[in-house]
Amino acid sequence: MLRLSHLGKKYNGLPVIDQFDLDIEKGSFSVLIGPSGCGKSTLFDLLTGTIEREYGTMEWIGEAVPHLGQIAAYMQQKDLLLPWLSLMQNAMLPQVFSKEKHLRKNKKAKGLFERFGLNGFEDYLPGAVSGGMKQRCALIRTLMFEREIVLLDEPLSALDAITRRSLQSLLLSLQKDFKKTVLMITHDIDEALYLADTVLVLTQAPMKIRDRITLPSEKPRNLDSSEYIAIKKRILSELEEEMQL
Amino acid sequence: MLRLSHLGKKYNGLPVIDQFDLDIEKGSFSVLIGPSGCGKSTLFDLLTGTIEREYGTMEWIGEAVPHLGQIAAYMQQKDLLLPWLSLMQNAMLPQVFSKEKHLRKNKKAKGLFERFGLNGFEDYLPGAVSGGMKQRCALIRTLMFEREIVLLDEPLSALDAITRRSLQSLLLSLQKDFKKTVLMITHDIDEALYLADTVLVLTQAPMKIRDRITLPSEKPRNLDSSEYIAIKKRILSELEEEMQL
Amino acid sequence: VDKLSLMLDWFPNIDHLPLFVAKEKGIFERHGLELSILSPSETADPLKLAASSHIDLAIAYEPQTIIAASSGIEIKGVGRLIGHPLTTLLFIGGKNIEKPSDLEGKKIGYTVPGMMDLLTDGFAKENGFQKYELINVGFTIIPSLTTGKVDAIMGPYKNYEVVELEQHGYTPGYFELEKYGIPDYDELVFVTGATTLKDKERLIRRFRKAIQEAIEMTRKTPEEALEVYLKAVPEAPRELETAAFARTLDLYAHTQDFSVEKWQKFADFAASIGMIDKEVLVHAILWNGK
Amino acid sequence: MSFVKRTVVSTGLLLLLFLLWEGACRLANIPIFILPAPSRVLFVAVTQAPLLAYHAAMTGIEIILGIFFSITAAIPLAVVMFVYPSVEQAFSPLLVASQAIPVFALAPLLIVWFGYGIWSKVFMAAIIIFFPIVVNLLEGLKSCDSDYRKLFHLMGAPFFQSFRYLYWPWALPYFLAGLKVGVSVATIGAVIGEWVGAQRGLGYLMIQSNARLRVDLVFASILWLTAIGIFLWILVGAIEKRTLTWTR
Amino acid sequence: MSFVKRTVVSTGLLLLLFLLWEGACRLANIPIFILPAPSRVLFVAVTQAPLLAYHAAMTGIEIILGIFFSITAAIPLAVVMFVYPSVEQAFSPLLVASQAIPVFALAPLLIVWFGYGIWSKVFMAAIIIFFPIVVNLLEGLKSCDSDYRKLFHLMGAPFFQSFRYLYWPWALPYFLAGLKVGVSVATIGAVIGEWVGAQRGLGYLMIQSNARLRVDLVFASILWLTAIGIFLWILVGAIEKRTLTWTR
Ligand SMILES: Nc1ncnc2c1ncn2[C@@H]1O[C@H](COP(=O)(O)OP(=O)(O)OP(=O)(O)O)[C@@H](O)[C@H]1O
Ligand SMILES: Nc1ncnc2c1ncn2[C@@H]1O[C@H](COP(=O)(O)OP(=O)(O)OP(=O)(O)O)[C@@H](O)[C@H]1O
Ligand SMILES: [Mg+2]
Ligand SMILES: [Mg+2]
Repeated sequence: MLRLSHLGKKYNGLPVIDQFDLDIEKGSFSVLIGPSGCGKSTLFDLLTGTIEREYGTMEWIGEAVPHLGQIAAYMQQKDLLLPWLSLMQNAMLPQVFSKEKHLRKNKKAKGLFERFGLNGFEDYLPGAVSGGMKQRCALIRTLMFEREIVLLDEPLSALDAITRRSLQSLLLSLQKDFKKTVLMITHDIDEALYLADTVLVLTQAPMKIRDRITLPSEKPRNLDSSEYIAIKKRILSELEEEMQL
Repeated sequence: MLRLSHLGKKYNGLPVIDQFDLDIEKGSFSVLIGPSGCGKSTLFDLLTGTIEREYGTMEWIGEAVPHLGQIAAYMQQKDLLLPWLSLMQNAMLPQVFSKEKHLRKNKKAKGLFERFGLNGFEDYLPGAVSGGMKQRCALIRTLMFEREIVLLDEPLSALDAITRRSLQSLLLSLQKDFKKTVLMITHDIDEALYLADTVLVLTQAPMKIRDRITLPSEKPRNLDSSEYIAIKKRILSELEEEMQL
Repeated sequence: VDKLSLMLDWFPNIDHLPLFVAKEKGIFERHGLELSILSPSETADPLKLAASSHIDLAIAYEPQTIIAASSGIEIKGVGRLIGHPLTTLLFIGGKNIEKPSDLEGKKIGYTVPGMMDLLTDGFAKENGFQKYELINVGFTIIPSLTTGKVDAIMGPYKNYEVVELEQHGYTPGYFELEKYGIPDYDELVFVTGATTLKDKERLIRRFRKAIQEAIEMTRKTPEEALEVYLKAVPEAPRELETAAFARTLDLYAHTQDFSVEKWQKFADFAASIGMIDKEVLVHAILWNGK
Repeated sequence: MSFVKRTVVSTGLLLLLFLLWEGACRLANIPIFILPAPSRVLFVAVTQAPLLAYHAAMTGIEIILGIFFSITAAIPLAVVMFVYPSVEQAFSPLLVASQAIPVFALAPLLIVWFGYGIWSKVFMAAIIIFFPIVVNLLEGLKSCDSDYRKLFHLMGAPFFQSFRYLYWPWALPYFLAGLKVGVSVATIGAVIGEWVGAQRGLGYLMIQSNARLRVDLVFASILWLTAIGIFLWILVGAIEKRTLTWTR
Repeated sequence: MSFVKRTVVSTGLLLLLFLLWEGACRLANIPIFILPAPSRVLFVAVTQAPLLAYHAAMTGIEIILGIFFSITAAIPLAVVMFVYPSVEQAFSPLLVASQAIPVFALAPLLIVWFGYGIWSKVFMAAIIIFFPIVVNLLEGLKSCDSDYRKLFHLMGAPFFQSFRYLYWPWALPYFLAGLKVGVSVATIGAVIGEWVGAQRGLGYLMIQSNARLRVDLVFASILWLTAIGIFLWILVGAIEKRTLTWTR
């Protein structure tokens, strides 16, 4: 279990995240939804130690950890591909740094390229592919980490509906097969409802959890059912309220 | 009227855009939808002369033009904010370069910051705001141009549902009030249906127009009506077919 | 054969001709010596390196040697190459400078700060002029003179820059220091470090013999000596060097033995013009083969 | 590492180096007229402070003027070379040549042009400082991302505005790197300039001391010169900190 | 502008400059020992080619070795200074000092350490080349975007790998700018080095010729030296084109 208590971070004296508490079940898929600029990316940065928190504690499986830097794989909102490496080299970076045997991972990367519709582009430099392709490559790189927690910051925002849907199911199956604990930020409520075990609706900065919606465990889901339409409406109206404050 | 004939662009000998024809009504709102990597951004780059086309011609209001560089305002997929200028300075760049009187534009920018939910962040550097805020700032900058055509490459992809909706209506009113010709790329079919006069569904690279859907002129629209749901299904299935080729 | 290394005071020039004659004509060889000749980066280097035993022999100037001795550097003069001052106060002739007092109110350049400027002061005092402007021209001697930026320069050699001026079509004029109240001194001498002298006394003695023989041979067959030199130093321009040689021939030392009296006179003069702070007793630094 | 701790460590390191040098001088018995021990250099640098300060003031002024003029010349030249590649092609051989010319070849010319005053020294220093600044600035301008360039082109930005808002800030870190090199080599530039025609300045003092075999004074001059260099270096570092605020 | 057109324009510009120089020499009647006309320099550079080539070969080798050693030393030093700011603090004064030392202060020491062979010259050249490379590389490393740094930290990249995949490519344009400055100043570096007791080399030839007022030969040597410099400059430019493929 991942437990955050009283997490906090200020920028220029203004709190962006303040007394933030959160419990996440190991092996669950949680999705964070919140207004733009509310502090979601900042939260992930705190979790991974990318920026230092000012106060608060983190526990992972009952043990206090300074941060999740070495436990979690993190896909940031920017793609952060290295412009001098090809897509394949970029995706294989985590493998370069690990001490495990390579062959298996090589195969894994090739498989992912295929499933992500990037086959044929392995040797392209990031500068020579489209925005969506860069995003997919960054996602592959994140999946190449073999870590227990996966943090995804708007991983599919630049993709068309079909590619997005196919990658959503891929994410689902990866999470199920490998029992990863996934935290994902998205602005797409359908996506949240399709993937999440738990949806966390966040407030404006200073960010708090406004609503915590536990979804039924059936997957894949039929989002056209009235149950989900009701939840979608609820999230939308909550967000709307947030924006009006 | 904007008329493109036989436009073409190859990368490494492979055509990305090939014999592309398109007619756009002056003052209309057209939305391009297509698979990731099909060549949408490349098309916009060709239109603005950001990259050189290999063949084809462009006409604007009956006159052949080399490109739309000086006629169109272009918001690229990357935000391209200058890291050393504050959000307000970034947004005011087009004004710095124009020879018109400034006061009015200054007000306009302030108004846009307000409506985009960026008030209070005028003096922040781009490095100190969230992804969605950067995108909004880039959009403001594009709107600060006073040009007849507006090209928008996924302008709202990083925004939450509510902000996105409010900016959508803003875009609509801007287009209506100032009679701009807008071309916009998006992956969000609802967005397309909400905004567009014409939706252009594109094929995989080499990019062609697969379907051209002219929507009823009523705006704002109720997307829950069966008419729109049918159109949405149609677009989805077309995209799906494209992905399977 | 025994090896000796020697560092010149500057790049090889006509003043060093006897060394090349001795080397090429096998005189060193006959004395059981093999001499390697090196050029320095700067005129003060050879003395420093000799004093610290990094080379065996160095060519130095008498004023420099006295300055070194005064500042406690253990250096020994062991032989002579040029027995009189070459340094002159050079000017372009036909411009109303006939006698030293004509320099009153003129701009006088000098080559080496800390030495030639003091020498100029001494020269002025001896010759009774007071007002003049001193300018450090470094080694841009001919350009400074010919463009009229200075009226005269202290430091050029009478067998060298004088000839160069002539070759560029100017009439040179110069005052020889020893004729205008500055004590006579040995322009170029061989020096060595005190410890080197102890260790290699025998070799150095042989070196003195050899160099004197070479000087004599040069005097006897000057044309041949010049040819030997020009062959050994191919970059030397023939015309200039030939003209310079004619003026140098008489100046090569007639004996390797130092005149303690002459040296002491110059050392006292150096102290009087402030070139050295501590007085020097020259017999302690001169070695005449005993 | 905190600032204080870092300073302590770095001071310790420096001290260690000086001790090694001192030890080497004493143990290997290196004579003072070849390499004076640091203690000796320090002693002279302090006891002769008035003399050194007198000369350093002159050299300092030359350096400042040299830096000023070379920046003034470097920025427009780099910009012109950037805008017109043919000018770059024509001038880069000359620039490289300017680095290959030793003082003595230039000295007569400098004297004819500038006389013996301060300007020949300033020119000499400027020539040396100029080069790293031009090269770095040019490289910096060239490194400007093409997406941004196109954006400015699309915005119809006139060149001066593009320069001000895009190219200059973009090339600034390069420019400052060049300036760091420049202010450091400015020291030797001024010294070299002073070998001809100077009556005052650390370079003058150095040759004078060298001719009189006062090598400790030569090194004390180097110490003072280094102090000027380090001062300017730190200054550029401070400018860097103040202007490149967006990089962190 | 096409490559051909650019070359024509730049050649024209260069020719114009030479004509101006030639004209100035002739009209103002500048004596040959102050500034030889370019026609004269060219004439000597060609007719004395064997002599010049003989000396240039030596200088060329010194330059190459100097560049080699300074790169070899600069990269690790810059990296260590980057990783340990205290080392940077301790060493940057020394670096600045290294640029403030005139040859004559160093020459005796170099002779004591390295003797009269090629190594004292190589060392002198290396000291001069070294500096811009270290400074630029360090600035380049420091300019590395913190988002990427954090990414590598999160990926658990060991330092060597981070260096190879992130820092080095990031700093490469800076390094190459420094190298461009370096190879150009290498020419004067080797020349200055040759003042330390050389028997051969363009620097040696230059002082010799200068002392003998063969100023045309001095300038012919400078011309040859410049040719070496430009060759290296173009080489670095070509390396830049080949390695920085991702910047366009
Ligand atoms: N370096 C910084 N200095 C000051 N304020 C900052 C800095 N970084 C982030 N902020 C502020 O923190 C807030 C939250 O930013 P964050 O990137 O976490 O938002 P977000 O929820 O990820 O938004 P989005 O959905 O748009 O990506 C923003 O208001 C932003 O201005
Ligand atoms: N410089 C380049 N060199 C080679 N191929 C390129 C280059 N730029 C783009 N391409 C190729 O052109 C194709 C179209 O790219 P483009 O950016 O136009 O896609 P897009 O439709 O905007 O996709 P997305 O929705 O992901 O942004 C891609 O397959 C890409 O690999
Ligand atoms: Mg974010
Ligand atoms: Mg795109």
